[in-house]
Amino acid sequence: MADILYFGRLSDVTGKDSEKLDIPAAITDTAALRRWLDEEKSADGAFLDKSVRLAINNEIVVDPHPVSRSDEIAFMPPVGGG
Amino acid sequence: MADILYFGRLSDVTGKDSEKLDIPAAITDTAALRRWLDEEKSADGAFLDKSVRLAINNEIVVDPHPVSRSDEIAFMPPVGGG
Amino acid sequence: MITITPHPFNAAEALEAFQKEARGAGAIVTFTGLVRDTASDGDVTGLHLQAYSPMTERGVEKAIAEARKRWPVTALRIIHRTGDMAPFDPIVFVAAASAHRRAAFEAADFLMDYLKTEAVFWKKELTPTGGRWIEPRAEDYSDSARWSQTDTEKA
Amino acid sequence: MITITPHPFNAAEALEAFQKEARGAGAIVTFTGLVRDTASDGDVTGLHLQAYSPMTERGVEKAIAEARKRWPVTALRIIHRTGDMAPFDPIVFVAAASAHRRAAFEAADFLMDYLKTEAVFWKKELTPTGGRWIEPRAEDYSDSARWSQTDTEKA
Repeated sequence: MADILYFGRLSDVTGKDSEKLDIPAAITDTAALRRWLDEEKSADGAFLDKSVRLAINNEIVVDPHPVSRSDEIAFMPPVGGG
Repeated sequence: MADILYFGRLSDVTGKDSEKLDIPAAITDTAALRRWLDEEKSADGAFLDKSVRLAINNEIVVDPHPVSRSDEIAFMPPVGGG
Repeated sequence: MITITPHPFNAAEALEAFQKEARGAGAIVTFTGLVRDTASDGDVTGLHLQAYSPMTERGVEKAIAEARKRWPVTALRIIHRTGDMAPFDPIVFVAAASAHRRAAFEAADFLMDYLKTEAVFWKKELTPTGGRWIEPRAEDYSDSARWSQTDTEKA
Repeated sequence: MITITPHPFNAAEALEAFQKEARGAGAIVTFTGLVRDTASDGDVTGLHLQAYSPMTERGVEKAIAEARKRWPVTALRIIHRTGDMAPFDPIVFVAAASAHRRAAFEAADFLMDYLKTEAVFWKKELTPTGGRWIEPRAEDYSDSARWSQTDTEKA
């Protein structure tokens, strides 16, 4: 199972901050993962938005990046604290 | 009697922060006052230094400015706090 | 030193402690960011802040190292809240100490620009009608760009 | 608000009080200036500070009015010591509050530049071999000149 984390507006879209998901074997990279999740969550493109970056195991990656079914995968809208 | 105030390095030159002085009747402006005090205090030019401004009754004045024998007269080297 | 915490903190206590840590410095600059009770479009009832550990901490550590490289600071301190906050609660505290004031001002300013635009946080303003995720303003990005412009000019 | 006082003050308490006064502001910047225990030429045993009332207060009031005119600050506070201080004692505390951070940073920075170069104070560093009157450094004057340059550029 992969740990999927939803930050910022994506936690509103999904109604949760994180979940464990069984990623289908056919999904092997981040670009495919975005498309799959956007459909699964009826997210209307929220997962496809280029301003949303992905981090795998706490490192930001550039699409398309390989995903494994045991990764921690975070969806990160534009950051900003303070 | 005039109230004479010595600030900054002039308080070291005179050994005091202020004093009441009977200014000679012949001293009618700030330029003459500087020369007279410099001599009185053996100040070796400290009162003549152009970086030392004068204030009369809490207002900065430009040499030569009339002085009266009942004024409060302050000798002000370059200022700076903080 | 960095603290990223879900617990409330007190800015005055933070300054008190920092002053001890920075003993001998001539200049201390602090920034405190607080939850406002109004936004451009109405009342704010609170703020919700997410971080992503340890990515958040790692980024802030790097920003602190960069500030130390750029300015002769003798101490730096960052406290940043996560979780739920009420209006008037402190969100962030940044302190910089140095012999002279310019370095302390610039290091604190630089760290705040980092925290506003690059630090790994997500911030939601809660309002009577729901809430709104706050992303950096154009002004935040241009403030932040000042520091890289300086690099280019110096290069 | 301005306090020019021969009595010790505590910067953390000043921030605590200012935070109450500035309630509703999103950003608070403070500057604390402290007596250092060393100077370029050796140990410092204390600091002696003279002011000239009411000229000193009048000047600081004008600087505060100028800061209010230039930036949308919601609260400003200046505390400045006079008399005799020991190493590590606070000399000056400046606080500025605003909705957003840039105004608070710039107003505090501006007020410190004023205090360093134009405010009517005289400052003597006491050393084991006597003492030395400290006049503004060239850097203080050039820092201070930044604000009038801005005027010219905007004009």
